Amino acid sequence: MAPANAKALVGESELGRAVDEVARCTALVPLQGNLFEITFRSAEVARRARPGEFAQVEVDSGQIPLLRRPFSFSRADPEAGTVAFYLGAVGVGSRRLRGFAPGDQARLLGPLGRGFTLPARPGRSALVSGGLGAAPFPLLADRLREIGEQMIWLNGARNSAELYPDDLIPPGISEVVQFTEDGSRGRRGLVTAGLRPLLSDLDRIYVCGPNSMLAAVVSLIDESPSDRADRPRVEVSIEAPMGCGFGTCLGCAIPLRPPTAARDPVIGLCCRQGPVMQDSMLDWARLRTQPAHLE
Amino acid sequence: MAPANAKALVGESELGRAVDEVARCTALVPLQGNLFEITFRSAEVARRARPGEFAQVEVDSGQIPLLRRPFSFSRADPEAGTVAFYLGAVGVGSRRLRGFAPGDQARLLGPLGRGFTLPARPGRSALVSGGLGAAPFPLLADRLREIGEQMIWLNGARNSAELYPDDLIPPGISEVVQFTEDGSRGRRGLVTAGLRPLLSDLDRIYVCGPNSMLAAVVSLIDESPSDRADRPRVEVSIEAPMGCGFGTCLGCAIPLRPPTAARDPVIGLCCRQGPVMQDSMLDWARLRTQPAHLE
Amino acid sequence: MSSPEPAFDARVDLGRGLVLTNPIGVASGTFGFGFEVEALTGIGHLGAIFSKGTTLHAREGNQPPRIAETAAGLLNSIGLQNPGVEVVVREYAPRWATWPVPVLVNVAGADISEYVAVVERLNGVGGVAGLELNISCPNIAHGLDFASEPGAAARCVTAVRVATDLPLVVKLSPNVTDIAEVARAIEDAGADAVSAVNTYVGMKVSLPSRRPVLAGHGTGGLSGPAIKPLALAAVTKVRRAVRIPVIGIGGIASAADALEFLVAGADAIQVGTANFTNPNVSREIAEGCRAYAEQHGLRSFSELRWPDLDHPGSAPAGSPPD
Amino acid sequence: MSSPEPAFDARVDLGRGLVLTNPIGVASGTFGFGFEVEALTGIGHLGAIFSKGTTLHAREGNQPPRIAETAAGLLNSIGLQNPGVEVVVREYAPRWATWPVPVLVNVAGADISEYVAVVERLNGVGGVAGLELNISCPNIAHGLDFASEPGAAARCVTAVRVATDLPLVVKLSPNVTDIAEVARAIEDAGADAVSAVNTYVGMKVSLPSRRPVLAGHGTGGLSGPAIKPLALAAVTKVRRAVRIPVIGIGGIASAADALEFLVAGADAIQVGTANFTNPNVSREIAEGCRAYAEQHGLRSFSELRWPDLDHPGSAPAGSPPD
Ligand SMILES: Cc1cc2nc3c(=O)[nH]c(=O)nc-3n(C[C@H](O)[C@H](O)[C@H](O)COP(=O)(O)OP(=O)(O)OC[C@H]3O[C@@H](n4cnc5c(N)ncnc54)[C@H](O)[C@@H]3O)c2cc1C
Ligand SMILES: Cc1cc2nc3c(=O)[nH]c(=O)nc-3n(C[C@H](O)[C@H](O)[C@H](O)COP(=O)(O)OP(=O)(O)OC[C@H]3O[C@@H](n4cnc5c(N)ncnc54)[C@H](O)[C@@H]3O)c2cc1C
Ligand SMILES: Cc1cc2nc3c(=O)[nH]c(=O)nc-3n(C[C@H](O)[C@H](O)[C@H](O)COP(=O)(O)O)c2cc1C
Ligand SMILES: Cc1cc2nc3c(=O)[nH]c(=O)nc-3n(C[C@H](O)[C@H](O)[C@H](O)COP(=O)(O)O)c2cc1C
Ligand code: FES
Ligand code: FES
Repeated sequence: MAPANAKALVGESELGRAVDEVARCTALVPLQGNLFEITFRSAEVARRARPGEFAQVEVDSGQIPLLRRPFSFSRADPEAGTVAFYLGAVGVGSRRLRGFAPGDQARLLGPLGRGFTLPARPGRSALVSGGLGAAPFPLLADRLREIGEQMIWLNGARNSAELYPDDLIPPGISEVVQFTEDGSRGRRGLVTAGLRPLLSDLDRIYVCGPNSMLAAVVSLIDESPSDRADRPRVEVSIEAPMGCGFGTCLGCAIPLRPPTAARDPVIGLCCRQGPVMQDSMLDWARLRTQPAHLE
Repeated sequence: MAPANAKALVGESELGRAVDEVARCTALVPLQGNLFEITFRSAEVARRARPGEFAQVEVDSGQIPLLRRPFSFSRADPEAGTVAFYLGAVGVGSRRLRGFAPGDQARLLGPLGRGFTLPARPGRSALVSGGLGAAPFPLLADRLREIGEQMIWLNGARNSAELYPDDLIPPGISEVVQFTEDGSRGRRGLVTAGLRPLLSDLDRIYVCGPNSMLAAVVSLIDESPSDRADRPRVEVSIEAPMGCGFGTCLGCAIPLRPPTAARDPVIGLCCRQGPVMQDSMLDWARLRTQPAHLE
Repeated sequence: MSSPEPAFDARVDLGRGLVLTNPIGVASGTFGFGFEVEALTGIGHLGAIFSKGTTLHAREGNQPPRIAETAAGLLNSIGLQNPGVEVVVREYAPRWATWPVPVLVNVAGADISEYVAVVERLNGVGGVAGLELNISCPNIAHGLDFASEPGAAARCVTAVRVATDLPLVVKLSPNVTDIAEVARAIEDAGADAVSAVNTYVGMKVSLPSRRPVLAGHGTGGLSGPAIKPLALAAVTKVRRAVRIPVIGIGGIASAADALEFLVAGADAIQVGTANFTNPNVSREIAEGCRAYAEQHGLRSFSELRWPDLDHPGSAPAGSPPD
Repeated sequence: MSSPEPAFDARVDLGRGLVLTNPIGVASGTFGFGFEVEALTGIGHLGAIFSKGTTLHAREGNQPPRIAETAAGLLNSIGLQNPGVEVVVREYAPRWATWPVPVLVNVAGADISEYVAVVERLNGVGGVAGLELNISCPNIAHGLDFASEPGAAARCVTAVRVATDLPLVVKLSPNVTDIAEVARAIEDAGADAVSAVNTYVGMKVSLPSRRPVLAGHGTGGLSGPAIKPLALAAVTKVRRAVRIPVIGIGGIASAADALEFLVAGADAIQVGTANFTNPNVSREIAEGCRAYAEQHGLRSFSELRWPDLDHPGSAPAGSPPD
């Protein structure tokens, strides 16, 4: 039996669109806490970037850190030829980028992966983010606005220091609701609480955040009584450690829900079949039990 | 038989004078070619630094390059609390330092090693440098001037791009003669040609440059007819790859001239018994045959 | 008539008619089955492609997390995820047959019969230019890898040699006391070339969770610049032990790295982990090596070899570390 | 009366009465005989000092160049330069006797009789708190290190054990197929503890000169952050194989690194190459580990150990790298 992902290995995604470009930093905007937004001039990548896709960013031309880092496009301006990433300085790579100044260079390989599906006809969407998971939503909101989608953004974080700043949120979103677990800004509690009452009115839900938060959102939706036909389409952007970003290392394995009753668990690649996937493709039971040190 | 350096391992040099200090870059002056002078504020090191001694400079707090780099003090201003190094950007460490800006920090461990001997009574000295070997001479010249020494500086290099710049040479040197191998500045040829006619008038010769150049200078002196009593004192600053800089790694081995007729070659440590040594202590035959890739 | 200055010849003869146009290959497991990089940046510059490890049946591989970064290194525990030899033969090989670059299939198995079965399925398949045997696999019968004991290695290679006329490269594990001894056994068993080295067994620990980062037993294989000095020493040992071509692998990320392996005794090299960080790296290396050869007036890369190595079979006592 | 919360206890018992005040030691060959760092920054914070390898007679060591840097690593080929056991006993030990930190003398030899002779000279010498046997030395009689074969290792350790009642740590070489097997043989031969690991055989090549950078055969021992993942895996294997204390060594440069080795099964650790780049590093590590223990309410560092390891003797099959 060939595994479900055998096809993926033969290139079902569009790697031909990706370019490896030397990009020049044009702006670094420090935000609260360890957060920042970094902008690069990278004409070809900017022209091709779609919401939910990512770039592999070379943070050092030396050997530490060895690997490039995956970051979702947070903004893309094809005219200006720029892309922006929204980051937290959480480790060696992101801290290195935090030290960038305009003029500094880095290679960007992208766009990579599968992004969010844009609807054929406008409807109602919820954008649900946890912490740094807000990253891809400004670009997604731009593209949804262009097709006339009605959007609500449930923007959650542990505390106000980790919350995506209101003033960076692009126009055209009918409502932005903030949640913090400690109540230090907006409503106290989890985004799931805000999502529950909206469920029946939504056509689509886009979710991005730590895998545990994605699991919580998907549980909520699954447990909410609804007509199967009515169920909004749910797309989650998931995370996995990435070696290459383009399907050769097999390092970014994620547990897929077996399409058949086959006994063996099925493995997919986050960088080719994801990072954005329909919730129904993933094996949430196994995702939930992933070791905590990945988050 | 205990080797000649057994004593050295029990700390004959003055490690107690060294401090490990976080230093802040105060100036980086680009010179011609890949040359530059970098100044650090490092009050304790500056107060203690003597000519010919060196500091182990941490060029990266990460792991590449792993080791600190040894650089001779080129200037030291105890009042201002600053030390300056004269460098070529030749490899990973020196290129990293070339990218420093005022405000950037690095740890300096120093002063280390044995420096040049300052004479008790003033006399006549020649300072003989090859390429980057000019580094320790500004500080040496300052100290020699203070005691009224009469100095001539034979400043050589392969070409003008590698020559220590005239305008950095401190005052008080009666004559500065430049030599380039290709004749692109000053006299065409090697510093040895300039040294030969001076030999009989000199009390001291201080030499710094690639080990092969030191060997050539020492050969010249050895081969020049002279009264043994008349022979000027010759001190050379030699180079060896350094692991620690303070005598624990035993990596900076240099071949010493056996003090007795013992058959076994004798090994010394550049960082403890050097880097400045009297020419007579070294086994020049073996130094000359060291692999070229060390230079 | 005076003949013209002989031109530079980059070719490498791996035996049984397999002649690479240049010594730069890409390592198994770091280039998939070639299709991703073909789509991204192209493959025409390569001397050879070594496929992801292929087993008789499809394998899901290990549970995540499967990779972790270390100082100048990468740990992996992929678990030989692959679609099985049938998919390789039916779907991949026909596409390889149209490529200008030979593809060698890296073969793995749980026991000798599995190796033989995979190899037999690959015999005569268009697009399959040769085999690379990964014998650092768990030997279910004996508990140790085939690659960690000369006798076991020889048995495995002999069985495969009988089963195929394809050019046969055998890949050495560095996790052994005496790699030279294993290499000699493999040469004697009929391999056309050896490749060295596979990854080094390593572990990364997560202090917050007080356990290894990688799933399962927590160990993985270390690759990348960190292992380059170890791999260079291993290649030198192997070079002194055998007469067949040696393909050097381990931490190669630049043309200078590749040339250093040629100095150390390799006839060809494979670029591994560096493919992940720069999909153009193998092209840059191939071009850089060629430029070096031209600048230095080489007629063949073999001129780079450290002369001390040219005493096959004469392994020196070697002074071990302090 | 309710007894107070038991306090944190950092001590480590290496056996035969040698109890370290904390698990942080410094590795042989990276701290000389202790005098340089004593002069520079002090030694009072250390749990133990392991001296430079000491032989019966003075040794000049190898020709330069002796060290070379690699990616996150250091290669060395010092050649056991040391003044000989006589100088150690007469000049160094009396000074050690005044120190608050136990010094273990690292002992090397060309054959078993040399090991025994050095050890006998050290018996009963004030200031010598114990021995660390470096058995990764060239065994002139058999061509391989004592550390690379369980039988040879056992013979060497047995001979030394008979000759001394000093606490006896035996240092393992990682350049072997099965380090667990060697560790078991050493435990059975009467060692009080094992330390793991010594350096990995490596080589750096100079492309301009088309030969290795290091003199002689060009190989050296690799140390530093590059080997940390390899050493962690080795320590885990050894931990599962023996019941005596395990001292972890390899690339430790921070308190987090040290604690990771404790998670991986070490009872104590040694800081090596990092001493060269920061003479204060062992103090920073000792203080950092203590601070961690307090912040996390540990009563003993052994609480950090990965629970999976607590099955001595039960080495898992282990999935080897791809
Ligand atoms: C497809 C994809 C898209 C991504 N997009 C973004 C993005 O737009 N913005 C962004 O900030 N991150 C994003 N990430 C996560 C990002 O790639 C990692 O945070 C990054 O690799 C960390 O690199 P580092 O070198 O800074 O940290 P490392 O040094 O590699 O890790 C340091 C420590 O931080 C922890 N850590 C890693 N990631 C996170 C995290 N996200 N939050 C908290 N702790 C973490 C690690 O477990 C580790 O303990 C994305 C990941 C994927 C797979
Ligand atoms: C006691 C002592 C004092 C020194 N003082 C000075 C000083 O004041 N100024 C100074 O510039 N250097 C000085 N050096 C030399 C300096 O330490 C080395 O050049 C330095 O370590 C190079 O580090 P890197 O990381 O830049 O080069 P690496 O990356 O370590 O080496 C890169 C390449 O450059 C070559 N190389 C190394 N040193 C030199 C050199 N000096 N010239 C040309 N090529 C070289 C190496 O062989 C190697 O191939 C001193 C050395 C010693 C032992
Ligand atoms: C993610 C990954 C997967 C690998 N898979 C295989 C494999 O399937 N078969 C094999 O023989 N070697 C495999 N290897 C080992 C490489 O082919 C190579 O020997 C090793 O990575 C050392 O080279 P490098 O340092 O250049 O990466 C793999 C290596 C990595 C990093
Ligand atoms: C320069 C140098 C000299 C060494 N000398 C010895 C020695 O004499 N005896 C010994 O047992 N180990 C010796 N070692 C090995 C270290 O003790 C240690 O096992 C090894 O370096 C790994 O630890 P690290 O990565 O922290 O350096 C030496 C290591 C270095 C770098
Ligand atoms: S990151 Fe390499 S396969 Fe997905
Ligand atoms: S540099 Fe370490 S002993 Fe001299």
